[in-house]
Amino acid sequence: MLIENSFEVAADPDEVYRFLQDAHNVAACFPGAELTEDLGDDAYQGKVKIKVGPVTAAYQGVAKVVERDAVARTAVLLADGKDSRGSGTAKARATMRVTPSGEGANVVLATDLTISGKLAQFGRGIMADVSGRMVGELASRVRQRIEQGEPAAPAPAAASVAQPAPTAVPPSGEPRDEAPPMKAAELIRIVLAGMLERWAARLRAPRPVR
Amino acid sequence: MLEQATRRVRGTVNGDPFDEAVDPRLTLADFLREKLRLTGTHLGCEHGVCGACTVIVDGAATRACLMLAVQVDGAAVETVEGLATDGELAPLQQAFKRNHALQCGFCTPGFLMSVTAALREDTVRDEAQAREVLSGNICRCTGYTGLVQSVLDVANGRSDA
Amino acid sequence: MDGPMPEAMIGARLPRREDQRLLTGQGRYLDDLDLPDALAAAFLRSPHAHARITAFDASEALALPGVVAVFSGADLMEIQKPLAPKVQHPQLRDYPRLPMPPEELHYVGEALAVVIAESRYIAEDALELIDVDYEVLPAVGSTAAALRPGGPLVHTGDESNVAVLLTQSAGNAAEALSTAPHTLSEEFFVMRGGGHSMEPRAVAARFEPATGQLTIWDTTQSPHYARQQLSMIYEMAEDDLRVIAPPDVGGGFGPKAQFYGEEVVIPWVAKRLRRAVKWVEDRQENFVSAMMERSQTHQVEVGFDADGRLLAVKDVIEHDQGAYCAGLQVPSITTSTVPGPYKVPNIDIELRACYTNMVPTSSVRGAGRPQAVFVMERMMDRIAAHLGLDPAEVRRRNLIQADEFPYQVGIMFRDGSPLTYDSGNFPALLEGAVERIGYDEARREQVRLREQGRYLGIGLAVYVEGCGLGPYEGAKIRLTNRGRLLVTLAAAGQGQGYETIYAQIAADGLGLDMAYIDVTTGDTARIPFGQGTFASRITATCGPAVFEAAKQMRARLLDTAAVLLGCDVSEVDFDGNHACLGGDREKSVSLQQLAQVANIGKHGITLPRGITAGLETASYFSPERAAYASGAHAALVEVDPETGGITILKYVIGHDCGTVINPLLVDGQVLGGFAHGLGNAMYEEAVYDDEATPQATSYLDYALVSSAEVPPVELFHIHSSSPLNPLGVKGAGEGGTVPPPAAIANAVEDALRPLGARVTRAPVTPARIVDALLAAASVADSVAEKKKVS
Amino acid sequence: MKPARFTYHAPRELDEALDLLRDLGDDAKVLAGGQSLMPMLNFRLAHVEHLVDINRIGQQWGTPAFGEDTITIPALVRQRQLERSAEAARLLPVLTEALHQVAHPQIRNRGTICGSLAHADPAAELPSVLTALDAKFTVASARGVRTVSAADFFLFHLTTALEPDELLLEVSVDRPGTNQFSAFREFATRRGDFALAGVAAVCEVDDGVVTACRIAAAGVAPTPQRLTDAELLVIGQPLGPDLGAAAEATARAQVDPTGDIHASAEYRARLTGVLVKRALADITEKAHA
Repeated sequence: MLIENSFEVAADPDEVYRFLQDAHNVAACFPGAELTEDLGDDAYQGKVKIKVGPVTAAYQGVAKVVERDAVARTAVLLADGKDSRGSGTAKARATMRVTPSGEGANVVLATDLTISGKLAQFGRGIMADVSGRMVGELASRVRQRIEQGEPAAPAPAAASVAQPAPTAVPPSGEPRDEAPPMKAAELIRIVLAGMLERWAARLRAPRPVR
Repeated sequence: MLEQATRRVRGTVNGDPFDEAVDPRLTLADFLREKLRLTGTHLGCEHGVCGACTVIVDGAATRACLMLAVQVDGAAVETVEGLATDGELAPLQQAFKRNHALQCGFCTPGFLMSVTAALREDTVRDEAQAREVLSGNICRCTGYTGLVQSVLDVANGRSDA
Repeated sequence: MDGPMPEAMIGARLPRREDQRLLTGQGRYLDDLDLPDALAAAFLRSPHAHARITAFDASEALALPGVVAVFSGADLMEIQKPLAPKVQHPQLRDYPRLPMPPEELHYVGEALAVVIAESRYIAEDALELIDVDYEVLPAVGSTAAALRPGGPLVHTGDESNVAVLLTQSAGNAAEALSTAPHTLSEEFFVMRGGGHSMEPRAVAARFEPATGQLTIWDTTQSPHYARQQLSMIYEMAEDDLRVIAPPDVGGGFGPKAQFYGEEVVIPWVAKRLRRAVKWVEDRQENFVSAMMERSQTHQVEVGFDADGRLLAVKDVIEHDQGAYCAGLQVPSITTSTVPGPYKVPNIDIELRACYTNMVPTSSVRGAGRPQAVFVMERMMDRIAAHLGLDPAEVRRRNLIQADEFPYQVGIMFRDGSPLTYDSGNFPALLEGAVERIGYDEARREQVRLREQGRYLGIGLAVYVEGCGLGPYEGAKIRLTNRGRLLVTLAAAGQGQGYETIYAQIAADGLGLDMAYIDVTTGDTARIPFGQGTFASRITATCGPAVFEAAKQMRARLLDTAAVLLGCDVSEVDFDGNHACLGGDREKSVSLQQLAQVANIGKHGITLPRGITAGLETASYFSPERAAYASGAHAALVEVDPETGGITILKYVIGHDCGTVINPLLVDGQVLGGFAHGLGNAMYEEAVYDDEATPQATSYLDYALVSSAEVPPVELFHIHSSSPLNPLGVKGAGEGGTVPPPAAIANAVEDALRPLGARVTRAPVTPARIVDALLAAASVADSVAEKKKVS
Repeated sequence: MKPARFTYHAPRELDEALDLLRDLGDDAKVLAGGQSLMPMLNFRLAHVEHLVDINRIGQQWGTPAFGEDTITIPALVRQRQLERSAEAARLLPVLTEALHQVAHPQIRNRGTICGSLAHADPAAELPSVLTALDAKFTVASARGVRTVSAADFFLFHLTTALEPDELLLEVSVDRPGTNQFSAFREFATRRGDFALAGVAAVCEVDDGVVTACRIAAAGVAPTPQRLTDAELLVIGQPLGPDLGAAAEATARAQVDPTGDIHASAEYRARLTGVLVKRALADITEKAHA
């Protein structure tokens, strides 16, 4: 399934490209992703957890930039993983293209997402919606990170044990709701630090049960 | 069977008490079939659509594949094995036979239990209602004609051959 | 010698003997059999439509408590032998179908490993712990993709995806089409659909080391076929293999007539482990691994004169074989079914059967016929519309007449004989259906309702169904030591009521009451030879065999009784379970006594003079060629153009299967077949996406009809006896399934004719109806153009 | 198709259930009627560490309350129970009409209203009906109780505002006045199937004029979708065929469904419009009766 997203970024196109051609930066923006190991050669091992209600799938695999063209400012990231319960695989091939746009840059993110196995065998279009939201969120996170001017996220030490990808947690202090369609974060529910606290604040005058 | 902590389940099936220790994940259908060896309850889809596993739990027609055995603790379960008395077929069973409402017979217990529960709840007046009563079970063999007639026969108290 | 019979049982409307146990939960389906300490099996299945296994690690699964063994395909190389296609052709490019491929997998759902565990729950736990690495390969998700030049290959290293190219022809269709006053062409597509017996497949096996015998319980429709295959693969004597189709099998419908890798793996594993092993397919597996059918694309062209008389039919058929060729029966039946009940002087049918990365196809109730009938009957309606004639009238003008039998169509049937219709009365079927549907009044009502913006449609479909295929089927009858007649069939039933029907036939052959007759089926240890239940063949092959064996047994019984009674055989007849002299019960011998004398005997004592030992008879019937059942369906529907919803207002079925053994059961077969056909007409779609991933893998996405969807049917019969067997019978199991897609599609297009919607695909669903209406609205001009050209 | 292992809990009190959910968090899943969850467990699409079966938390959670101001449906009210309630049929016909079309009686015997809402399948009937009824979702956890509106409750396919430690304790709607008329329309391929689209409409009608209106669609978005454009168009207008036709076009334009193997996006959008028209016609008929 090919899903295209494009967005404007108030940043220098070359800066944007530099950010995008680093596999770690982009892979870490994938919703529910955790990078677990730097394999070197700009390849990272990681996990992606998809959770739609009670339906869960956890994919383990490798993300790697497989093509780069600094002149055309395009890069292709390939992320390929298999379900930890052996019931399928997920593969994302994200083609990123940066073009100058006014003062800033335009990014086109074309993601070809292929999921096989049980999750892919639904006739109802749930996975199409899920895929669309996942890729949409990937795009919004990429944009968010670029706009925050963050350099490439620090790569985890090689062979380190799983740590939540830095980008999976919104920078502290930033209200979650301000990020572009961040309701999406609820959807593929990433474990967000501080979520409970926020909820507690939103609770209306709690009353005891019975 | 090597399983995790079992739970005790007590209740009745067709009036007979049972008292068994079960794995919590064991479905009611597998419990009836494997633990109690009441194999008349069949598994056709295990996702609640075909209705072959329908049994009556505390008076309500229920998919035995969508209930856990631990959930019938304290319940009265009725299965197809309990419909006939001393080898004498119940009127619904007789109607099924008379009207050729079964072929391979695999779905039949589910139909019998669904209709038995439905006829206890409501009267069926016409063909449309009979079809409604039957619509939660799938039969691949008969085309439903004999089933519809059987429901109407029993609803109207007809029992001639 | 045949004395006056009691009441004839053939033709009697009797309830079934099987019902008592099935109604009380005492049926014995495979999963109900008591196999003490049997282990449970679960198969690991490919999540990919096309992939190579690059690594396989079951260590974690094996470490799980309760797991007894895990075998990958590579662990069972001794049984990795190709499962032969059931129907072959010299030109078939067969690609070996291995029981559990060790290297390359070719469809989602193909088994690559099996777990044996203490319970199915644990076995499924273990499946999740097996670690497999796959190299995913490009997959083929349609016949169009398969035939596209330069596209991916279904089997790596193969030269193309074509399985076989075949042609059937009569006359000169090309020339006839080029000179015909009118021609019309269209492309039709019929969707994949499954058998969906309510009981999925199952196999259990137990090995007896003491005797070296392997006993296999199998839900198969063809136990003898399974034994033959296993005997070759295992390199075991057939007598050391006993294949039993349990007394109760929860539906077959074709997929269970095929032979699968699981049937090879389970008994072998039971033998290796020296433990009973049972595998019961669950519905999730059934959706991706039981064979399917139907999927075909037809490019058809018809030539006809100004009166609507057919001059030529040309049809190019793309048939989806799936990942392997399990047999060519389906496409070959399609090729010979296209002309149907019509006189077609010039026929040219081209078959392109190709491989795809989907579960293999084989026969499903109807077996290649619904597709052909859909195409031909849709074109009959198109001819009528083109010429402004009534669709019923166009059919009348083309039907083979009742006095034209035997009728040679000019092409070959799949049994290897020239397609020759044995008997029938197609005009009577059509007129009966037309009259009962209230055709003329419905046409008037159609006009009236159109003025109110309501859309009524009438659909007709007439068909001929080759059935009763060879090579043979057999039966044995034995007087048991307890004085009962035991009829033993090789055929295995799946709900057809064999225990009743064959007792009826035997009763007439024996001249004995059914009460003394038992029937047993489907066990290779009880009868040496058999073919199986498929292709609506059993009544027409096994029926005559039972009848003949029964007549022989009658003669043997009466001969024996005459000797014991000291009279001429002509003076003896049965009264109840006694053979009586001159109708006198006082001067009689019981069946039990006959068994005592001729079968049990007295150890070491010479038989009475004139008694022949062993009261057992056997008969095998081999039909000279296929018989042809036929029928006509008529549907009256209303279509809601806003939702695309179809309401069936009335449905009539005219059916002709020759002599009827038990009308109650024949009606059941026809009406059940109709419900399946209605599913193919309106609901069932085994959708695969472009990557060949199945999209309808549960009953939430694959809709089987319930009582709410199936309308009441008015069913009538005519009886054109077949001259090809002594009972005059033909097959009845599939006829109901064959024409509904055609009848419904015809009715829907008829209803929407003023709006120009065209139905070219089965099933016809609400969404596609609305899509067709939108397309018609937007391309009204080009449709008009097309009409002008043709 | 056997469920994977889980630890089973059958609390006898609500507080016990909430404590369990607090302690187990994301590893727990609530089991009510189980008619959606059990198939997912059987398919092994869902894996849960802990199953918290709330069926034994007490009778009081199994009885609907038809109060003077509010109608409350607690967690263990079965669908079949409410379907057969004469009071529900009189007060909330849209709900009764929808319940008749939820799967089959055998499923409704066990399935709960709240369970279906918490499962949040956007193609299911009840989420759209309770959205059109502007229901309040009372959500409990060991931390306390909060109320969530329908608009905030449904977030995506199978995803709600419920936190892992929370339970949908009850759903409530305002007791309708005599001027409220409602209707549910859906079109499914087969009896009992998920609808290709469904529409729940609730109108207040005074002197033949619609004074308030809520319309929610099922099966055309990742959540039940309020058809606000159609609502605005309808409010202030007299009921009648013209209104239906206008609402049809508006509704069709507002939805942006996903196409799938059952129906194209275009079809679903059109169908939504048709169903809005028909639901309004039902309401017109009821209002004139």
